[in-house]
Amino acid sequence: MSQRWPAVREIAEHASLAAPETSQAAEASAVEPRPEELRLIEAVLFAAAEPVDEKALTKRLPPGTDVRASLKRLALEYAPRGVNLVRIGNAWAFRTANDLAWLLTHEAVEPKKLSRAAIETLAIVAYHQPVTRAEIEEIRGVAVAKGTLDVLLETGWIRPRGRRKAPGRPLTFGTTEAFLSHFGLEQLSDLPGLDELKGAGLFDGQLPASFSIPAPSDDPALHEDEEPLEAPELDLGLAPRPDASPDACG
Amino acid sequence: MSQRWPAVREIAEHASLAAPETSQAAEASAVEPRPEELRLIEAVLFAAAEPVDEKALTKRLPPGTDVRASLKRLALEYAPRGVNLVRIGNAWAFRTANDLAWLLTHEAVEPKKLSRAAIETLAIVAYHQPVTRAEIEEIRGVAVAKGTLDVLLETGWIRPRGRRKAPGRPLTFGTTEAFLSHFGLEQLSDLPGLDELKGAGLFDGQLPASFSIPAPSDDPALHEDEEPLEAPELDLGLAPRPDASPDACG
Amino acid sequence: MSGDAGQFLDEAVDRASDEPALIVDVEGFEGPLDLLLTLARQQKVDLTRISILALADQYLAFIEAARKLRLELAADYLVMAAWLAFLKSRLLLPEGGEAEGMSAAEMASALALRLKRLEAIRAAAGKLMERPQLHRDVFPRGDPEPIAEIKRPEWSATLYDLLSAYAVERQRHALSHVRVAKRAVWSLAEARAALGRLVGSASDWTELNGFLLAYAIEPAMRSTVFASSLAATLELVLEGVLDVHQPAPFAPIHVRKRANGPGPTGLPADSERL
Repeated sequence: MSQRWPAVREIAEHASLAAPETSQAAEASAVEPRPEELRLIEAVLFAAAEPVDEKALTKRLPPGTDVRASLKRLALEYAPRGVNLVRIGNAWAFRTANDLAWLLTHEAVEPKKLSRAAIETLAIVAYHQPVTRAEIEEIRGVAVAKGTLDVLLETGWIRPRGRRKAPGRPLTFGTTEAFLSHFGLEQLSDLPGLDELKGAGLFDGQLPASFSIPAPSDDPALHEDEEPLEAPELDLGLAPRPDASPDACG
Repeated sequence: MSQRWPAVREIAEHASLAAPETSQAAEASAVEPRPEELRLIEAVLFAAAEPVDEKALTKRLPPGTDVRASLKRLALEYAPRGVNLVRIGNAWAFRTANDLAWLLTHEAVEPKKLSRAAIETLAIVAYHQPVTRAEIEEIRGVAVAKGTLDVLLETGWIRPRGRRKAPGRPLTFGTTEAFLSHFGLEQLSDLPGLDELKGAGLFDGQLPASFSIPAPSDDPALHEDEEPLEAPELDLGLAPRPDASPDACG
Repeated sequence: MSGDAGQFLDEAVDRASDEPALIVDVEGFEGPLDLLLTLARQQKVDLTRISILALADQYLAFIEAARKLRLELAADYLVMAAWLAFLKSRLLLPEGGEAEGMSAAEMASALALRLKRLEAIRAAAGKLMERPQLHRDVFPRGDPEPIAEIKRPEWSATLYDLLSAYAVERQRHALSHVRVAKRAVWSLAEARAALGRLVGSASDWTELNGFLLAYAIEPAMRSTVFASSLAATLELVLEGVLDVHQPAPFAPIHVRKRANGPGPTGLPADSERL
């Protein structure tokens, strides 16, 4: 036993050797010296791979240690710190403070490319807004997958802006400020018109005479054939940015 | 940014919510409240499995935090405790106090037994770095078995750091952060017995002029007589840590 | 000489007495320098004041003894023996006036320095290994809390992507919308409903074309109406609503309501009539 539990004096010598600053620090912060068992419990709980229960802790500490009282004192000491001593069932462990979870996350930016369908849908929303899903489908000639709209909502570049006054009252979509800033547009009317697109060689000229593209506008004011989104139905579980959608009701 | 760093007030609220005892404890022990950044640093260092370097720490903390000063204060606070904050090169980590090994036999892992040749070779690399294999052999007066270097590279304590600008362009070896961490050294100049070795002027003798090293240095910057490892030859299949070697090419 | 050698060999053996394998294995020494250092320690004086001459004698005697015992000696040991024999002869000769190379005294002190250096690094190695070591004496956090990785997607697309996607999309449909005039096609469902309505009014064989022509006013629609109706007719036959009859290839097709058939399904007009 005596081998396992170095005499208190010995421990104290070790401690002061290891940390010459100790004495001043201790004097400054507390009148009575900090009991050695607190150091021991700190070390055991820190090094343990899992929470240690009181029985196991008692076994590892010098006989006669009031483990329960020491744990309570330690818990109190650590409560204001970034690391807390917490009780988990009958066992104890150090854990980083709950309110600091944000600090222990690493936000990695993951660059992602939009799918072709998403870009096409986005372009149609941009030029034809306010536009419903059915109208997008009519222009594209294929169904718009739900995932495509979800992704676009996630980018924060489109938003539901109202409802069409039509059977089923479908949502109308429009672009956001984030859309303008991502694509370097000062205003939506900076999107090139038909002549400019032709000039850029994006249309090959075999267009019917009646072909036109709309002059896009993202004026948040609802159109005549739109009505506002109702507050409860706003919660689509889709809107990515809490700050993006509220404007829609404004 | 504002999203990432909750307002100080918010943190304070969280903290007092999480630990209602805080206020009394804080009042009792200190006049001025403990700065929030100490909590943050505690949490990050406690959570980490490996030492965290000051740069990485600075990135995780609110801009403007004096990380160095906070670390010093924390180290002082923890010095009398069972868990100490120690500096390892440019990194910091919590470790159980040196004098408590007897308490933690439970956690101890049987260390890999190094041969006498490996221990001596490690010491020569540590005290004489950067050092080539030929120079190690000259000091020991005997050939260094390839297995000896392999064993040391496997521990992650030494690494090839460059090539000596000399015929044959031999590899130069140096120690790693893991070496400092394993032996609890703050920096290489804390190597035990270094003064005796230096004082005795033992590094001159018959060694080439380039080998007369005033002080060992694990500064990853190459010495005048070193040149970088080439990328292809870097892949020795020996280097234990992928993050240790690239510095060598810096 | 040989007596000396035996004594030193014995001492060398004593040194390794806890490692029996080393008794006959001179390789138990970490090379000739290690052997020299071991022998030098027996002089129990500062290495810088050691008698290199005496040391050379001891080394040579050790090697001699080892050879008598027929121990295999590594070349390193023999090279050192040769060098020491040379040094010894130089040391024993009166210092001449030869200025070439190192003097015997310089060679001797260089050797002493090498021994001292080896001893010093060994002492340092010992101190290093006595330091508290991680996972043996000091411990890191046993249960680290991993940093949670939160991946935030950052979407990217260029204005060019956007505009070209729009142009391609619009162009594709601009052309298809214009060129493909909507064809008037009688769907199967339409034909079937029409047939059901018509057949319900006749119970004897009726020429199919008669019904169809009555229905299909526009001549342009005749072929599509005919095709759809025929298909619908066959389906109704399959369901047991109609009988169909064609006397000869390309002859007019006659249909009639089956005598006790269920009647065309889903057509309220018919069920009323039944």
